[in-house]
Amino acid sequence: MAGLETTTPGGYLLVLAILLPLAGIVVSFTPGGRHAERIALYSTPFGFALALAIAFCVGRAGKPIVYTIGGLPPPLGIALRADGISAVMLIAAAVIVTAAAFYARAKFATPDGVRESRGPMTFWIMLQAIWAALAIIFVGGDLFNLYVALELLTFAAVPLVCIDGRPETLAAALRYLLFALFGSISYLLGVALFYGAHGTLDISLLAQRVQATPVVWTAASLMTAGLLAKTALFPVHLWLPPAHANAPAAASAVLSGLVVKGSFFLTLRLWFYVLPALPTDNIAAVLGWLGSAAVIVGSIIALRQARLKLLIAYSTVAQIGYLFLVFPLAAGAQTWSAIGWSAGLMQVLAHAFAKAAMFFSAGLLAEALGHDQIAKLGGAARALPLTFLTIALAGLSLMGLPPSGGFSAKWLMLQASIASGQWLWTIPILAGSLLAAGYVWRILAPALSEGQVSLESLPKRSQELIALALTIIALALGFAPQTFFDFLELGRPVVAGQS
Amino acid sequence: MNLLSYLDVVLALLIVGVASTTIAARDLFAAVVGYVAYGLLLAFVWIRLYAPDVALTEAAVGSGVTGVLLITAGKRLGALKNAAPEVQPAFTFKLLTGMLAALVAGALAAAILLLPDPPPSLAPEAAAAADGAGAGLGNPITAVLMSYRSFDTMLEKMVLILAVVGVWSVGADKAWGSAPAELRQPKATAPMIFLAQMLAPVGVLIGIHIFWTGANAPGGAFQGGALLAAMWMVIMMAQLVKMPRVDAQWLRVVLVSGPAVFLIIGLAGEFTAGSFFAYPPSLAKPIILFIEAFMVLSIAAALPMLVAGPPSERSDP
Amino acid sequence: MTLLDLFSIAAIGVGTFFFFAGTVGLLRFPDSLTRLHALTKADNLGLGLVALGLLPRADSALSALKLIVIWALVLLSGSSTAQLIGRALRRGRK
Amino acid sequence: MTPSVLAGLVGASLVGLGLYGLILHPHPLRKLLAFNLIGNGVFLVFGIVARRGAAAGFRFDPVPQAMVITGIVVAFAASALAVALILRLSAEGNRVTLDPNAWTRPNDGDAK
Repeated sequence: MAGLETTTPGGYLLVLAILLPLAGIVVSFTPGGRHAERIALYSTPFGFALALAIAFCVGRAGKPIVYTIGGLPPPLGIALRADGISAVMLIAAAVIVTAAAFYARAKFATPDGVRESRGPMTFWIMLQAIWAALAIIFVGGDLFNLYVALELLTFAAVPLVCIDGRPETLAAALRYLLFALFGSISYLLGVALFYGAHGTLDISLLAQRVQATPVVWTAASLMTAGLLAKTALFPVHLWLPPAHANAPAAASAVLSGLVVKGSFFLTLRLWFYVLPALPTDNIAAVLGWLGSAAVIVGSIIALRQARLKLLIAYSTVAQIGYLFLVFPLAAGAQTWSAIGWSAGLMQVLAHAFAKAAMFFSAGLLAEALGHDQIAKLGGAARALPLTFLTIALAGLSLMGLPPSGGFSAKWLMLQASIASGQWLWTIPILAGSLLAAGYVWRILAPALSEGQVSLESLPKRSQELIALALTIIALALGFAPQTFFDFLELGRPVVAGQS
Repeated sequence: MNLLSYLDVVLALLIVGVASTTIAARDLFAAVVGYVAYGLLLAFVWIRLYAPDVALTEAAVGSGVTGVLLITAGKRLGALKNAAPEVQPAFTFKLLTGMLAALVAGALAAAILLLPDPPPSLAPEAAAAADGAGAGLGNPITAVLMSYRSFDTMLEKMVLILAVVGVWSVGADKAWGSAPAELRQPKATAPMIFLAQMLAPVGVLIGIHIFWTGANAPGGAFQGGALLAAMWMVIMMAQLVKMPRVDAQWLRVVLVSGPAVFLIIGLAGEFTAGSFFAYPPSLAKPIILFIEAFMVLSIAAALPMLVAGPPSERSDP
Repeated sequence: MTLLDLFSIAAIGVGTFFFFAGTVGLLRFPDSLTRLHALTKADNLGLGLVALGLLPRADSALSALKLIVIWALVLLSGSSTAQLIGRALRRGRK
Repeated sequence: MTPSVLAGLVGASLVGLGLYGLILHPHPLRKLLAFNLIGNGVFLVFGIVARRGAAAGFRFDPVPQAMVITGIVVAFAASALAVALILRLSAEGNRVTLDPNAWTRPNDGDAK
C-alpha cells in the first residue's frame, strides 16, 4: 500500500517521552515508599531532556515528526506526531512537573520510621501518571488512543484532589470524577461516530476524509461537550474551584497549570486539526461567547472569595475563558488567524506558569500563616517578601500588564480581534484584565497594609525560589521572539478559502 | 419479520424497560439489583451483534464484577443507615432535564441511522494483515488488542494500576499498608465454603481455558482474567484465604506484572523487530501469549482489589 | 425425523415448561422462600432437560461434555446460592 | 428492522436515560449507575459500527469491538474509584452530598 505514513528521524523520542514516566510508575509501585519519590525526582531531568530533544528535532525538520507504533501505520496502527505546539507543551509540562516535584519534597517526603505512607505514595505515582498522560495527549495521533490518555489523566488527577482526606476534599474529588467521567464518555461517543462515518480514528487521515455531514457534526459536538466539561469552561466549571482549591499546593499547581490544558489541547486538535475543512464560524462564535462569559463570571466570583486558594481557583475559571477566544480569533487562513493562534498558545503557556507559581506561593503562605483567609493577611508582605513578590509578578501576567506572557497573549488577542473586524471580543479581553487587576489587588492590598502577622513557620527558601522561577518564565514569555511564534505554527493545517 | 426479529424486539424493549427502572427506582438497592439484571440482558445483545468476545467481557466485567462492586457498595451504604431521604428535584428541572436527554438521544439515534452506506471498515485491512502483524492469531480481536493497538491495551493496564492506587489512597492514613475489609462479614457460612471449594478449581480451569483459546476463538486475557478474579473473590468471601495486605510485595508484583512485561517487550521490540511494540514475526504468537499470561494475572489481582476498596483499620490483626 | 430428534424436542419442550412454570412461580408466589423454591426447579430440572435434549445434537464429544459441565455448574451455584439466600432470610426473620 | 438498527435505538435510549439520571439524581451512587448506562449505550454504538463493518469474510470489524473491550475495563475501574470515594464520604457524615461546602466546618479557614 502506497502513501502510508512512516516513522521520521527522531520519532522514537516520542515513544520514549511517554514510556519514561510510565516505566517510572511501574518501577515505583512495587518497592513503594521512598523509592517512589526518588524515581519520580530522578526521572525529571531525563523527561526534560527528551522534551528539548523533541523540540530540536521538530525545529530542524521544519515539519511534524512521526512515529508509527509497532511499525504499523494508520489506519490499522497508531501514530504519534509532534508538531510545534506538541513540542512546546511537552517542554512546559516537563518544567512544571519538575518544579512541582521539587516543591513537593517538603510535604510529601515519606516520614521517618515508616516504610511507606499513604500521601507520599499516592502523590509520587500520580504525578508521574499525569506527566505520562499529558505526553500522550500532546503527541497522540489517534482519537481512541487519546481517549485512553484522557482517562489516565482523570485517574491520576482525582486522587490528588482528595489526598489529604478531609471530607470536603472527598466531595470535591467525587464531583470532579463524575464530571470527568461524563466528559470522557461523551468524547468516546463522538469517537464511535467518527469511526462509523469514516473508518479511521487517525487525526490526519480523518482530516482528509471528513465532510460536513450530520454524523460528523453530532460527533464533533459530543466530543466538544465532553472536553469542555473536563476543561471546566463556563457553565460546566462548577467542579473546578473546590477541587483545585482543596488539593495540596503542589498538586493544585499541576491541576490548574497543566491538567485542564490537556483537554483544551484536545479541543484545539479536534477543531483545527481534524475538522479544519468544516465551516465552523458558528461553533467558534459559541465557544468564544462561552469563553467571554467565563472571563467575566469567573473574575467576578474570584473578587468575592474570602480564601486565597479559592480566589486563585476562580481566577483559573476566568483565564480558561480567554483560551476559548482562540476559536473565533484563529479560524481559517486569514492573516489575522496566525496572530489569534499565537495569542491562544501564549495564553496557555503564560497561564500555566503564572498559575503554578501562584498556587505554590499560596501554599507557602498557608503553611506559614496557618490559614489562607485574605482578610487576615495584614502585614504579611513584610513577613514573607519573596512569596509576595512572586504573587505580585504572577498577578502581573494574569492581569496582562507588560512585560509578561499574559500581556503578549492579550495584546495579540486584541490585535487579532481588531484585524478580523470582530471588535466585540475586545470587551471581555479588556474587562477581564481590569477584573484581574481587582482580584490581584485584593490579595496585595491587605498584605501590604500595616499589621502584624504571627508566623507558625518560615517557608523554605528553595520552595520560594521554585515559585519565583516559574513566575520569571511567565514574564520572560513576554519577550518571545517571532521565531517562537513561527515554531508554534509548524504542522498546523491551514485550509484556504475558509473564514 | 421472522421469529428471531420478534425476539430481538422483545429483548430491546426488555433492556430499555429494566434500564428505566434502575433510573426510576426509589430505592437505591433496587436500582442496583436492576442494573445487574440489565447487564446480563445486554450480553445477549452483544451475541446478536456477532460480538462473542464483547459478550463475554460484558457478562464477566460489565455485569458480573461491576455487580459485585455495586451490591457491596449498596450493602455497605445501607449498613451505615444514612441513606437519608433524597431531596426530590423540582418538576420544571425534571422536565428540562428530560427534554435535554430526549434531544441527545434523538440526535444520537438520527446519527446512527444516518451512518454512511456502504459502511467504512478496517476488516479488510485486518484480514490482509492477519498473516503478518496479525501474527497468525485466529481471533482478529486478540490481534487488534495485542498487535495493531497494543499501545492502547498497555495504557489500559496502566489505568487499572492507577485505579488500584487511587482506591487505596481513599483510605485512612493509619490504615495504609493493612488489608482491605473482608468482602463478607462477619463469618462465612457452610454453603459459601462448599461453593468456593467446589466452584473455584473448575472456575480457574475455565478461566485459563478462555485465555488460552482467546488466540484463535472468542476469549482472551480480559475474559479469562475476569473469571480468575471472580474465583478469587469467591474464595475470599468463603474466607478460605485472607484479604492480602496492600503493602504485600507479592500482591504488588502480581498487579504490576502485566503492564511491566508489556512495557519491557514493547521496548525490546525496537531491537528485535525494528520498532517499539513490534514483535519478530516468527515469534509473534508465543510472545503475545506470554504477555497475555501476565495480563491475566494482573487483571485477576486488580479486579478483586478494586472491589475490596481501601485498606481498612478493622482488618488489622 | 429420527427418534433422536423426537427425544430432543420432547426434552427441550418439557425443560422449557419448567422454566415457564418457575418464572410464573417467581412472579406469583407470596414470599421469598416459596419463590426460591420455584426458581430452583427451573434451574435444576428445566436446564437439565434442555441440556439433555441438546446432547444428541452436539457435534463432538467435547461440546457434549461442555453441555454437561454447564448444567453441573448451574446446579452447583444454584443450589448453593439458594442455601445462602434461605439462610439470609431466616436470619432476617429472627 | 435489523439487529444493528435495533441495537442503535437501544444504545441511544440508554444514553438518554443515563443522561437524565446523571443530571437528576442527587445520590452519587445513583449518578454512577446512570453513568454506567451511558457507557453501555456508547459501547453499543461501537458494536453497531463493528457489525456494519462486516467485510472480507469477517462478520464484524474487529477494531471497534476491541475498543469496546478496552472501554468496559476502563469503565469498571472508574466505577470502582467512584464507589471507594462514595463509601469513604458516607463514613464521614450522615448525608452523602457532592457539595463541598456542606462538608466545610464553620470557621474553616485553613488550607491544611
